Amino acid sequence: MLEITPLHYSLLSAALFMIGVIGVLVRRNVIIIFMSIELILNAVNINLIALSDQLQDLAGQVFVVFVIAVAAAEAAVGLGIIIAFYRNKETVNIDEIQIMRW
Amino acid sequence: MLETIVVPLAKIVVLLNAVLVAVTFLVLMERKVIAWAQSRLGPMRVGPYGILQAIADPIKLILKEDITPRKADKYVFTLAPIMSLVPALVVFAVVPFGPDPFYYLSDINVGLLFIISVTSIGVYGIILGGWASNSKYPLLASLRASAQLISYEIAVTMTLVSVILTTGTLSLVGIVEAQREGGLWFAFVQPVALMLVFIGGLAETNRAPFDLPEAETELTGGFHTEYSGMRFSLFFLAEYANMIVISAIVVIMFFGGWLQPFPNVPALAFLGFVPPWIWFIGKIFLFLYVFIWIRATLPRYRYDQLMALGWKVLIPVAIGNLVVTGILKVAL
Amino acid sequence: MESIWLIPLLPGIGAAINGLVGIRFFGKRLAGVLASFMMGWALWLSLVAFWELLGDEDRFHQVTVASWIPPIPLDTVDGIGSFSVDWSFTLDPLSAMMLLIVTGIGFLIHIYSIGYIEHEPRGGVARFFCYLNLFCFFMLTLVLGSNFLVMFVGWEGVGLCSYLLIGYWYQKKSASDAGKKAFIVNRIGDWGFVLGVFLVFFTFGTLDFRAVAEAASHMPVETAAVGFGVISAICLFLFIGATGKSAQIPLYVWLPDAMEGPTPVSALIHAATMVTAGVYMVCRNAVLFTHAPMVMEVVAIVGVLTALVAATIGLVQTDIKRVLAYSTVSQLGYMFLATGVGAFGAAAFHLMTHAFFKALLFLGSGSVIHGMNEEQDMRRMGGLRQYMPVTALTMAIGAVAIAGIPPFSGFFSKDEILFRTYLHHGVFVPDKVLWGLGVVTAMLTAFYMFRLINMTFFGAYRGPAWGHGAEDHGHDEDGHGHAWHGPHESPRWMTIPLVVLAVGAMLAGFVGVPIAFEAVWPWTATIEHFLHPSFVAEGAHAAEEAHHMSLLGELGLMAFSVLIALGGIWFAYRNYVERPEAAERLAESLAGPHRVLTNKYYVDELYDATVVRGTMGSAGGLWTVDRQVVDGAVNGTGWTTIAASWVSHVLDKYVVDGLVNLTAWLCGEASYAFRRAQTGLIQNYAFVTLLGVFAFVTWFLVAR
Amino acid sequence: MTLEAPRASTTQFDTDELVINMGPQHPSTHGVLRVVLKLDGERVIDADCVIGYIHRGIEKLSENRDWTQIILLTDRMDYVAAATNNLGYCQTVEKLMQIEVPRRARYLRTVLAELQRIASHCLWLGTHAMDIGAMTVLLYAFREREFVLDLFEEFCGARLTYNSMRIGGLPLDIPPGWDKKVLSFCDLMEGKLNDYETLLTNNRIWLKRTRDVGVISGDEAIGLGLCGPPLRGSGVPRDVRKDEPYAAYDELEFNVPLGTRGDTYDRYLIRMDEFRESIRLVRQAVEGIPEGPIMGKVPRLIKPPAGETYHAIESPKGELGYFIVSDGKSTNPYRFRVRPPSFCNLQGLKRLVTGHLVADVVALIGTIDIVLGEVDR
Amino acid sequence: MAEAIVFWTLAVLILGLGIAVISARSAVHSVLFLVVNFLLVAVLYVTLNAEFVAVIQVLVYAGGIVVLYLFVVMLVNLKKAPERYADPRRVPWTGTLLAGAVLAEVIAIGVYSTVSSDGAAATGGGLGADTPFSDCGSLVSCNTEQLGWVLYTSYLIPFELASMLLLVAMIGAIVLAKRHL
Repeated sequence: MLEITPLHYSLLSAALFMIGVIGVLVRRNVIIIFMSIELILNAVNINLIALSDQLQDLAGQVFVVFVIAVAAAEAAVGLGIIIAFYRNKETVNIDEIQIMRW
Repeated sequence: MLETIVVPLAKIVVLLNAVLVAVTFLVLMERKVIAWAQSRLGPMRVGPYGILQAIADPIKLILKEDITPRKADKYVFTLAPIMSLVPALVVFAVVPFGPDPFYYLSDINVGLLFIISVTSIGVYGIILGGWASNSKYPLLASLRASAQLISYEIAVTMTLVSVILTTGTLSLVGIVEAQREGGLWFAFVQPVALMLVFIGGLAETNRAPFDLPEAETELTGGFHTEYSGMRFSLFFLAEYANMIVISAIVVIMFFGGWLQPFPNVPALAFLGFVPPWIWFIGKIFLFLYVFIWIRATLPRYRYDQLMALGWKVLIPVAIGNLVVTGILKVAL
Repeated sequence: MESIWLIPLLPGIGAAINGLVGIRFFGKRLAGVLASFMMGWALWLSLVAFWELLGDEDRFHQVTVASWIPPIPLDTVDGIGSFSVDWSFTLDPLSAMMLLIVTGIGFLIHIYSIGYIEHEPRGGVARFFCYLNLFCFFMLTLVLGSNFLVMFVGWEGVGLCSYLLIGYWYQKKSASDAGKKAFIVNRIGDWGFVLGVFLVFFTFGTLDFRAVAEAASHMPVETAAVGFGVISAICLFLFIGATGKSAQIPLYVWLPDAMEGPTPVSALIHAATMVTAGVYMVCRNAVLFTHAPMVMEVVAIVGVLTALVAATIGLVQTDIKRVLAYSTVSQLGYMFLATGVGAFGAAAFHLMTHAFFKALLFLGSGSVIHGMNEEQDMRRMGGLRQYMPVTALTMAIGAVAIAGIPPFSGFFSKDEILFRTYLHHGVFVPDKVLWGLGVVTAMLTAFYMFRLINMTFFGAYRGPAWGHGAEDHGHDEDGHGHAWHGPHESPRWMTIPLVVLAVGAMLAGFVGVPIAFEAVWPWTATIEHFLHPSFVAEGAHAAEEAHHMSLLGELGLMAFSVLIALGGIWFAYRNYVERPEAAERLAESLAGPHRVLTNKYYVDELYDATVVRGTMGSAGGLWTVDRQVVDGAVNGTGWTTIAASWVSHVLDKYVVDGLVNLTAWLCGEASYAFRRAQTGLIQNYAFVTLLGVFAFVTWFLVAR
Repeated sequence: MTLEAPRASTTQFDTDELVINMGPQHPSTHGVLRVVLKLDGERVIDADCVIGYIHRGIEKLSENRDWTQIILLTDRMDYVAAATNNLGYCQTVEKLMQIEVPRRARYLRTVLAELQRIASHCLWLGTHAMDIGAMTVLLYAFREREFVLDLFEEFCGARLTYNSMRIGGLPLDIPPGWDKKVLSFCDLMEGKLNDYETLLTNNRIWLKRTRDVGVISGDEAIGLGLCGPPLRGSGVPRDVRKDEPYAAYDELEFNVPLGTRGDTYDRYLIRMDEFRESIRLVRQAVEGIPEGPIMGKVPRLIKPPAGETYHAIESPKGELGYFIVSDGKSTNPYRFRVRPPSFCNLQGLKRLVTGHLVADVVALIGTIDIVLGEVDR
Repeated sequence: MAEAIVFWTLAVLILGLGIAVISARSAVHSVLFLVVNFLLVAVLYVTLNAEFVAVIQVLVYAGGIVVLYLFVVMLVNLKKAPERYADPRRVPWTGTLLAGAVLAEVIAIGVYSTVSSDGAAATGGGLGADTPFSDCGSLVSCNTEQLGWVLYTSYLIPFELASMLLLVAMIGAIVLAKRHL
């Protein structure tokens, strides 16, 4: 318990990841689902940073930078879609966004 | 124990108190300076020449009834002023008041980025304050304010990058040291950057002529319309603390921080008898004076003009400045 | 000398500033002063470079600024060669001389233009100076370029600028037409030039002038006995290019029309610099040309014919600028005559003196036109001497110089050409015929130049009246808002360049005093000695051909040509000053030839009838073929296709569609069973993904 | 801004209209004006002015007051320009009764009217600049307005509601030395005007906020019935002082400044020029005050003959007209009607603000220079 | 010791706030929890000697992306509760259970690998390798400059691609969100 190994960080990351996954599965508000995805990305980042420190390799930090860039892009486009959708349908409930099946 | 906990704690206490007291007197200074500009006297009743007004104002604000609108989101409503003030104060953790470690709390190697990132948190206070009030005008004003802050933050950050490019360090102490070694304040090396940061700073602190978020003749008080008493005074404190922060950034980046003017000119060495922290604070107050002076002089921009200025003028100029700096850096 | 690349760049920068910023924002004076300043700076650098060159033993300096085309393998006659081109500039005596001419005269003309162009609208002024500077940029690139391709950049660039400047008043149809004409005619020449360049690379594997000359000097001279070889072909192609740029037969027709442009442009581009580019190019490739004597002969013949034809046309023209234009064509003919007889030095020398006096004459005519409120017809002038004394005096100096009266500059250069022609032994043409034609041309030159001077400055004033109640001559249409108060001297901006150029026209000849005067003037043939290194290959030893003749004979020739010139002058004086009516009587008595000459030998009509009509006619024919045959075939195909497709349609509709529909129907029926899996709920899909993860992790856990 | 978007129907997806109330308690509506703005984002697509918050029934009240008492009521209409209101009323009654006003009185009336114009324009300048955010000008302009009020106080004893004229002349002659003070005020005011212009005229932000904002063409301005500076700003040369001279204006020299573009900046420039013209008029009038009586021959009992008349003057805000009907029998008017310039100019607000941003609305309310006391009466 | 205290405190707070994010009723509260969560993650990065990334996390995530979320939450300010309608076919609780199961398995794998692998090097630096964390001053840690070098040399092309991605996203977002193009 007292000595913190990379495993601790990895498990923390896994737990946070699963919280994000649960958020994605459970919530119906699209915006909160997006936030859950951000949580997932953060979980991955924790893992990357911890292992970067462990392996003394900067690649991990570099990847975190890229993940943040991707997250920014994803948020911009995703939220743009939400706004556009909301203008037309006046809802952000994901269960009401299903007319494109079949 | 003494070195790691007691001394820093003492410094923190001193610093926070100093900042908060400085803010109260800054308000008095603003009232006085504007009054003189408008051929008035300003506050004269409380204490000699109204000096104690600086004490009376906070006391009044603290003692006032703290009203929470019934339909407001209570937690967020309470949290917003705190989220606004805390970043403004946290920034002072890396502001160096003098050359020795005695004068600052910490000198981290990403100091400038730290300041930029922490101030970017301050926008939450404004948005949440406007939203939690559950009222039209504050919400409009808060959206405006946050759009304004984010827009000008881009320009300011880009400009600061060009300064970082000339120094090669993100540490604030390092930046000042670079100016001492160069013998020249960066105001002379990067005059365009200075103008950009200063204008951007005016906009980021919501000061005239960019005081749209609180344009009382247009949106009746801006995002803190529904606030009163202590919570309002926290917003108030945050705004003035931010002014001090911006002044401090400008002074550190462009006016040599605690350095005396032209530190390498032997003929001016006699200026060294003034302690560095006095130089620093003096310069900060000079800039605060300029802030107030501008407020007394200029009309206000319209919102679209303000955004156009930010996006169509400041950001392109900042990028241009960055490119030119980069080219010169490589070429020289 | 390291910074010679700056010389073309400076006017280039000026052009960029004037073009990008000036047209919108600059005042008239600012645009002009900026452009002139850039030219002045370039002139200063040129002078410095020239001074340094004089101190250089090699008389050769090459600066490579950057690589342009990286090495590319390309076929040559010797197998695969490496095609690479650098942005490199050469300073040698020839280019140095051209450099001084271009920057010096260019600078003066820029200054002159400030005065000339001041009545234009503001943006127009900046546009004008932008073009003018751009022209200087390209011209200097052309002059300094050390290989064919860099020269070609300048070559095309000056063509472009010439087009832009001729069409400067683009609202005027005649101006824009003239610009297009110049551009198109030049393209024909460029075709030859480009072919020449291709052939040069194919033959020598390089495009660098010095390397080409070096290689060519080791090849045999292609005399008539050897036959028409590759060097002759190269030279012929290059010469076609030169005829286009330098307005020689048969491509000279654009130059007179180019006079639609502003007069400073005519002076700079169409008299002093651009049109001499062809001569310069031939001189630059002197080694190649000396290896192709037959082509040299062609050059000489074309040159002398051009000189004669243009001079005869010039006799009867009444437009002051057209006279000068034909005179330019004629003088260029002289230059080609000189190159054709192998006197490259004389050609370059005449190029230089011509630049002085022809620029002077053009600027003088510009001053006259300016003073006469845009009047160009000499019949409406006369007696202007008293109104514009400076112009009259300087133009007279120019006319004397071009007529070849000693000691003015034209005498020395023209005499040198005639002398060398006299000594020349032709391949096809009998000896002395070229010389004879040259002498006739010299006389005609003297005559028409003094006809111009006399009609313009002497005699009675024949122009429109001015002042109150003056007859309106339609001059108000030209958009100059100011009232005309009669002929007047031009402003300082314009007269000072005139004076400077007049001094040049007087004195420039002294750098090339003939050897015959050795006794009285010790510094003979300076310029030829100076230029000589440019005309021989590097390795070749500098063996100057000795052109010896008895001193008396040489002096006799000179005296003869001077007499001829004086004869022309006298004739002009008799006809246009003493008895003005004599000229008309002469014209009436020779009505036929006069009409032919007035119509410029009907060359334009000829070209129109053959080339233009031919092109149009063939285009019409092709169009007819296209419409009847090709379209017919297409339409026929179309009908066939429609018929075939109907058959196909029936087949498609019942057989193919039937199959497809059946498949689709089967799929549709089957999908009812499966479509329940598609809930449209993204979270269910995510759940399935998670299921996969679960399976994978379980497998991982169990398998480990 | 999707706040409380009232939706007409679900088929219209893209309309995000927001209705907000500006006023009646808003710092920059110059009183109790309420403007109902319909916004598309920040752009105004419609505006309705709701007025009447301080309606006091002055017109009806006047029908039950005798002719002299009405002067008091006119003070309360445009309360920042009371003297011109008095002037207009008195001249209308004089016209009805065909009373000759002595020349000295006419000159003094001119002085008072023009001083009043300076005071009114000072108030306009201060508040207009304040609306656009230039707070210092407000205090400067009010400082100078105080000097005018001092002059009025010395003349008639009141600082706001002067009651300074009488039918047939003036109640009092000027105190000794008053004219000197007026002249010295004129000198002072000229210097101060340069101060204002230094702060505003060439200020980039001021230009950005006013240039091309609220452009209205001359024809349109006439069509909307605008008057005064908003009309002249669009280049229509209409000034009652010039066109139908009254008081002493036909004997004095002055220019009528005109705008070219018809935008807010032009209206600003015109008013700044009017300051100067007023100073010029005051100087001329004070220097030319003739000797003589200050009251004409007025019957003891004012009872105009039966008839009706309309008379207009150029108040600081525009054309101020009075329409009065007398039945010739009673001692009070049969019908009393005012054509207030503020009210007429306010009708142009909807046209001016449509298509502009919310922030421009305050600039435009400022530029038409209304006083709600006059609008509502 | 101190490290353990910091880690466990942070871990508990991060997980707690994560749960708060996904369970908060109001989207605004959710955003607030998310911000605080990100700030704490940034602190975690600092303890892992990645100051630069920590600051970037605050600047970009907390100061930029989440503000965007807040904006959208406010623009999409619904009068009716956004989650009122639930499709009967959705499987939230099964999903939650499954996610929990996966987490349990992962933990099991981690613990198992720690126990079983003595020579951690064999598995390529296995997770349980008991090498203590290095101090500041080594090649990797504390070095913004180093990160810059790596980013602009080895990872230059990915870096440029990321910038292109951001540009494309920016244009896309503008096109999507603008009402009238």
